[in-house]
Amino acid sequence: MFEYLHLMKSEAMVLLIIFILLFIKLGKGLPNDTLLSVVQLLLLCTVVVSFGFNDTGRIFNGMFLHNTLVGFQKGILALAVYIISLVCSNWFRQTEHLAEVFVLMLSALLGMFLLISADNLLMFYLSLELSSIPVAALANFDLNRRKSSEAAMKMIMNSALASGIMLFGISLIYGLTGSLDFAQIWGQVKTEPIHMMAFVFFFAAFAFKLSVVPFHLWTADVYEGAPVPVTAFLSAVSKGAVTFAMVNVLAKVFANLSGSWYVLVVGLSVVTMLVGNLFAIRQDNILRFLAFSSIAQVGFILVGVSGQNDQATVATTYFILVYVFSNLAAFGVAAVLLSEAGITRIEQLKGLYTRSPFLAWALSLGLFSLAGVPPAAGFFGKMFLLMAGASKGNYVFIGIATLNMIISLYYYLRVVRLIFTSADKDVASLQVSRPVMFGLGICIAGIIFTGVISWIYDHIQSLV
Amino acid sequence: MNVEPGLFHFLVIGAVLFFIGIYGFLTRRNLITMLMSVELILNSVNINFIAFNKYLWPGTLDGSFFTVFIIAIAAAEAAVAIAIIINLFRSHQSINVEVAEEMKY
Amino acid sequence: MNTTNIILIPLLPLLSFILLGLGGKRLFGDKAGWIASLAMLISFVLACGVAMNYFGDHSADAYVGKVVFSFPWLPFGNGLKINMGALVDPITSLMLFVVTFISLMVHIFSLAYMKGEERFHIYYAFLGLFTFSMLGLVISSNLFQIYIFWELVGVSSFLLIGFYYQKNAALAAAKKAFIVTRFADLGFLIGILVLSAEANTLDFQQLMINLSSPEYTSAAGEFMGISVLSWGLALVFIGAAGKSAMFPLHIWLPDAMEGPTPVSALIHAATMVVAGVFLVARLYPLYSIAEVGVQSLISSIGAFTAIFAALIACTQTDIKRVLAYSTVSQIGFMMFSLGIMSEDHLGYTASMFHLFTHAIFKALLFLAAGVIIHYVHSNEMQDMGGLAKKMPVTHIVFLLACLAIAGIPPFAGFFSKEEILLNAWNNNRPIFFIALLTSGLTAFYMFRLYFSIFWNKPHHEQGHGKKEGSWFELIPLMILGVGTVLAGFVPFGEYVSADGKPHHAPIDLQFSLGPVGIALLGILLAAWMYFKASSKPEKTAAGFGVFYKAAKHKFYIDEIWLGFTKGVLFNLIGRPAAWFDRNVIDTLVKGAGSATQSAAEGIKGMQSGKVQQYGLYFLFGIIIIVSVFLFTQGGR
Amino acid sequence: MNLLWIVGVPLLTGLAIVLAPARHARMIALGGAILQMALVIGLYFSFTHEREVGNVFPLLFEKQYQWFPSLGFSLHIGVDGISVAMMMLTAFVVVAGVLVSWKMEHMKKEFFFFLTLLAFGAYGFFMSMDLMVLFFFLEVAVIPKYLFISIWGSGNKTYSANKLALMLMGGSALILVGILGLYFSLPPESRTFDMVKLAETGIGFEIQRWVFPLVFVGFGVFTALFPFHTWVPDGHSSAPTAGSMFLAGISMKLGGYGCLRAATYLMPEGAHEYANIIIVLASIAIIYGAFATMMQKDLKYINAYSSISHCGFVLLGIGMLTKTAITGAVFQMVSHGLMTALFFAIIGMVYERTHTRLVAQMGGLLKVMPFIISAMFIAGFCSLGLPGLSGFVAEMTVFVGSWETKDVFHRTATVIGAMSIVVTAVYILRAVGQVAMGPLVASGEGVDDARWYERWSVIILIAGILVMGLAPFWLYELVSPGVEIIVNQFAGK
Repeated sequence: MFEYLHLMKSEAMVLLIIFILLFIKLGKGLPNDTLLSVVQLLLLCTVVVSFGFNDTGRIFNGMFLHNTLVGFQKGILALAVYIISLVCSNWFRQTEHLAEVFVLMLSALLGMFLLISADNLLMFYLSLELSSIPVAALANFDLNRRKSSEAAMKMIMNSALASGIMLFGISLIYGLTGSLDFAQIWGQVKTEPIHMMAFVFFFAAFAFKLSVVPFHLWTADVYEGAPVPVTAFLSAVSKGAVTFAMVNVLAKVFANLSGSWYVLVVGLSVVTMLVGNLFAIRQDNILRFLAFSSIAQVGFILVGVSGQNDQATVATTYFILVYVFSNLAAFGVAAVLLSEAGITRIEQLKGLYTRSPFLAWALSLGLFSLAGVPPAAGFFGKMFLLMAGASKGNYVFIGIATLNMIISLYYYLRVVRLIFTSADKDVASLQVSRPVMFGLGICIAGIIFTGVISWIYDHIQSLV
Repeated sequence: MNVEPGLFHFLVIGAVLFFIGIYGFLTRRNLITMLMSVELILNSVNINFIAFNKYLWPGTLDGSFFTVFIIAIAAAEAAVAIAIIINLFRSHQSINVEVAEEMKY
Repeated sequence: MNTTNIILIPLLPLLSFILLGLGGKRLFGDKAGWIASLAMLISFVLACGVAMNYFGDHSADAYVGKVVFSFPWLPFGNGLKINMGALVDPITSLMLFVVTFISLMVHIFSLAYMKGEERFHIYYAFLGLFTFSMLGLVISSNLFQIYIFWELVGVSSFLLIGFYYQKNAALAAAKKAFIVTRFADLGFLIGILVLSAEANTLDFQQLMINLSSPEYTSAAGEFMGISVLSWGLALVFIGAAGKSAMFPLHIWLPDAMEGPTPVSALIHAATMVVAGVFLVARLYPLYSIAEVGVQSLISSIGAFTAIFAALIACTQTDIKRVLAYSTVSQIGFMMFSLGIMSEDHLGYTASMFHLFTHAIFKALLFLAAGVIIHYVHSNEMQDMGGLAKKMPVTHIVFLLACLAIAGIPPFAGFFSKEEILLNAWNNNRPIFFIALLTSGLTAFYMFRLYFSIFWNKPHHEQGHGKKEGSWFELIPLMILGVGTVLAGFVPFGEYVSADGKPHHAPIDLQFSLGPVGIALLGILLAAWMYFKASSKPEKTAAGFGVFYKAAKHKFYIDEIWLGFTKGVLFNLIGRPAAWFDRNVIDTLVKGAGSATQSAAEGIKGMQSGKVQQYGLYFLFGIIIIVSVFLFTQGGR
Repeated sequence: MNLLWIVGVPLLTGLAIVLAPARHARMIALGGAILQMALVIGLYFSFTHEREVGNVFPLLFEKQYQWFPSLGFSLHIGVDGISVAMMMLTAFVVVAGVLVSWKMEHMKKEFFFFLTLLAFGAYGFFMSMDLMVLFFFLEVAVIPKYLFISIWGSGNKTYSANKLALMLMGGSALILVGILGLYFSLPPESRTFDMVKLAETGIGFEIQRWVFPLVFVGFGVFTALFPFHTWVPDGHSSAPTAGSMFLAGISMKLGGYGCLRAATYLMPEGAHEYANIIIVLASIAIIYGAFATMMQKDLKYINAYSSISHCGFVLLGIGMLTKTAITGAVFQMVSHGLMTALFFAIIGMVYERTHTRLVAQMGGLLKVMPFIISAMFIAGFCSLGLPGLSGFVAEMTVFVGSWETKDVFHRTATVIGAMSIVVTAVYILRAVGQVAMGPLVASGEGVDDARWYERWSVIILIAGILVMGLAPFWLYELVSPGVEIIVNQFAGK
């Protein structure tokens, strides 16, 4: 029993919060402010628990695998949720169903924890569904916004299709290998057409979750329509979890196909970066813009994944950490702007600097980091991804990736420029509440220090 | 015409079901029908699993268990989806998929 | 020989430049001129001392060049280095004396002449810089060092010519002077590069030794059939021709009169224009071993410039312009004399002698012209006339100078020009005849000038109380007048010769008859035409017709150059380059941007907002991937 | 002397600017800049002292700190004479830049913060001996430039800022691909980013062959390598005064230094392979830039185009691959940095007073602002290579070095380069003459001359120009051992 608790401490913690919330809901309930503070506190505990005392072990007949790296990855995800709970606190405070929102969100988080710990296809499938169905429901939580329900519909429909196709792939894998265990499948997969077809079907689900082109089309619509915290959750937490899982599965299960999936990853990476960038250039809605920018980022993550070695794992984990900070800084500011000033379009960012230097800086730093501009951590993140990718010696691919970095710089800088341009007319200054400031502060500190302090990277390296 | 049903037949049925489901998903305009098409896809997977379990790997019950879980999850998914569709109906007064195309480009 | 003294000679004017330039009006006020003049006086005294010291030293049987000090200023990686040093030899001593003397005269003259100018102190600062540059140039011990001061001379002439900076004409003239000489300096620079690479040194003395050594001469390379050494020397000569206003690079000099008149005196007499002659003289040993083509290039350009400028001078009406063309012509004399090589190297001595005498009387002429211009407030000849009575001192010194430049014995110009002509007669007859003709023309236009200013028609202006000029102006004139009379008697050949050994140039009176006769003829012609106001000049001019018109328009050389710069440099190269940059290269960049934009616009249909289409893309994605896999990887 | 202080001071200055109230920003920035200058001058003296006492290590004050050790990086810092020279240039320009912007009102806190950030990047760049660290600092210095132009700039600033940032980033992308390629092409046991080690072990010719052009062109973009120079005119003309000073004075030097340190030093055979192409491109840049300048009407465009021409000399010197020519390239970097910063400072001052930058609308300004215009003359004369000022020293060294190689191709290139000195004279005199001389224009009536901070900014830069121009042996002694090490790389092969 103790072993279960020890290895599943993050999951147990999340489960505990969910139950606490349900019990509170069963009783009289609490005012939103108090409830939010409680949740934030508990989430902070989860973060601490997840990062600390990690050990290696398998439970449930080997279906659940925990090790130090996975522990660290769970920590990143928990941290991301904690930051979301801070930076989006305006929205949380105003929502009618705060407890439900968190129950759903934490269920999804639980699913993700299980997902990256999964060592069995059944476990994998269950946790993947657990991590996606609640999010679809969450997307609908701006109950009176037409766009919100449209987003939820698009998400659930697409993800149902995706999981159907993935399941078809899983069934083929099962049929071909006779096992659902990662370790056993590993030896059985061959470079034969039917194997590869199964792999592609299976891989499509990852591609869908990660919004890899051409499986990305739901992303922008959902990001735009869903409530900002959900979007932030989708873009940071969900993406991170799926990336971890994908790196894990590709390396563990499909190592025999590595020559094939290298080509696949490289091709998809190029297309994803290109399409994401090209769409991002012409967006004028902030959230849609961030959606496409995160698609382009996914393309970049794939560059690292293509490295197919330990360094690729380290680089992607590191990048996700950086990406959480950068992306949540951007989403956090977007959330504040939406709730305080009703700003949704990029043009309206004009004069943001005069309205609130803090928000302006947080957003700019986030965008710089996303663009990969030093000394922001994103620079290091991207560089390590490129290094991981370059170890294969495919420099044309690396060249294309850097070219895409330039294109992305164009639209990130466009936004930054608007932030610092003076507004046409006088606008009221914006107040930033304390939790938001704290959350953004964490992001800023993360952006600045994750990069230049090489200790973090070395720590991740030591975990592999 | 007394053919013993074998793995091949089940797989064909599974594949046919799968493509019918996909066809339905892509062509039906009614969201509920689309959802039903998704169920078809899931069922085709179920057939696959069962067939594989029975004919190829009868030693363990992995496939059968998987099927059970898929059925359960499909129910959950359908529940959420229908809730979302209901909400969509409230805001759009229709469950036609074409009414929800506001966000694009 | 005192090293400090030699260094101080150029440094004192530099000091005056720095003090006046930085301290300006605030510190010195009207005393600026005195300070500068004092510095110049000390310099002059030191220069005299150096010259006497040097020429008085008879310990060896020849005057040899001595490098009195030298330090590496800029080493290059390949063993070459620019040394800053001082080389003292006969021509350096001579030039130190000439430059400081003329500059001192100009300094003193300007005390009165420039009085009341708003930028009085700046003027003196620039004079100091100019003198410094020229002095640095003449003591240079290193080919690159001479280039450095060469450029400084150019820029200080720019500053001085443009002194009246609010006049557009001054600006144009200053620019022209700088750019034209700069253009020529390109040749000089490449010449330096050629020579230094050949000789592996930049120091003059080593340069001469290395390049004239038999080992080098036997191994010397060629480029396009001409030896590299000759290429280098010819290129250096282009630089010299630019500074010395040789045809066709002479165009800047006449315009340079836009500066204050004393500056013209300095430029024309002692500094800028003789720098080219000095450079060729400095490298004379090399020129004397160069191919004949280079020598005849120098002599023919010199001779052509001499007569060409003389012809133009006959037609000009602005007195400073006439003097300017006369300078061009006289420098042509010096140059061709250097180019005519002979066994005894008489041309060298003659050229230097002429440089010496010309400096004195040309300074005199310009300063006198300055006095006259101040008196009548005009540069034009027709505004003058009948000034002989009004300006007695000026009149006399001007006459002396005219006689000197015309080559009438016993004035300074006679002796030097005689030597030049004699050398030409002995070694190059065609040039001799050109030079003889030029002498006649010189006498004619100088006396045309003289008669037009001082006689011709009575002076109308009722300026009774008007003074001729202050003593500060007249005393330098008188000193220079005395110099004009006496300079010719200096036994020049004793001191300055190509090999440093005393050289006795005999005056051949029989030979002198020709040139003097021609000169007298020119004077008489001028007297006949211009002593009294008459219509004779117009008639004569009409008689020459087109030729007169062409000469009056300076043979359209300015227009040709202008056409070249405007047409070729600006319109044919500059404009296309700028256009290319803005329209081709920039368009490529912009094109990349707009291509990205339109690509973004082109693929937007993908994101149609339709769930089912998204599903379709999803499926297509899978199908494409699978089929790619099956086609490419499936076989393996 | 610990070199980390030199990057630390701008960093601390930046931090102080962020934390202190906006009204103190300029004081802090100035104090920091002066402290940097003092440190760098101190560095110079301790450097020469070390050399005098016989320390012949190529790199002095070398330190190696752990930084991403698992990836083969290390914070390896150290200086040779070239670095010291470049850092002194940076220090001078930074002080002058801060002074020139003394009256900056709009978002001054950020302005000075970015200034110090740029300085931080530049110092770090010049002292790093690790390719990745070098790259990091190079990138640090890019984005502040973008913000300078897009926030404080003028004219078509959006376009210019984008062009600048994207082209420079394009350059650094090439560098990155090159560096990564270099790293991973090496056998695993000798993989390192440490330049000293790389130079020791040597890089195979097959690798150099394709990595060298990437790295060289990448840095070349920064230093206006034809045809990647097109960001230069737009970027400079739109930037605020201090921005232009930094851009031309320091940023373009990053490229030249990188070409030398990261490309030529590490890959001598590659340099040999491509030297002729470099020479051709540099010659084109020199003469083409000069002619294009001749047709410009805006003072900033004039100086920007002339920068293309002048930076061509840097590349020409490097392409010639002789010791003298490379020394000349380093000289030219220092000289051009000082001179062009001075020129931009002056243009800014003139613009502030007359509200125009069009040459045709100015005239006779010498009368009303003698100090500023005299400084402009000095800048102009320096640009056209007047002896006694730094430009002459640099150009002549390049010419002498280029002439060393005795074949028609190299010499033709030299002659083409030398031709530009005439064209330079033409455009400088046209522009400066028109601005300074002639009748005074109406816009010049009643304006005042330089104020104290402007005076000091100008004086500092002129002092640098004069010191280098009058006593070049001093810089030569500093730089030449460093150049020798680079050249020995060729000699050894």
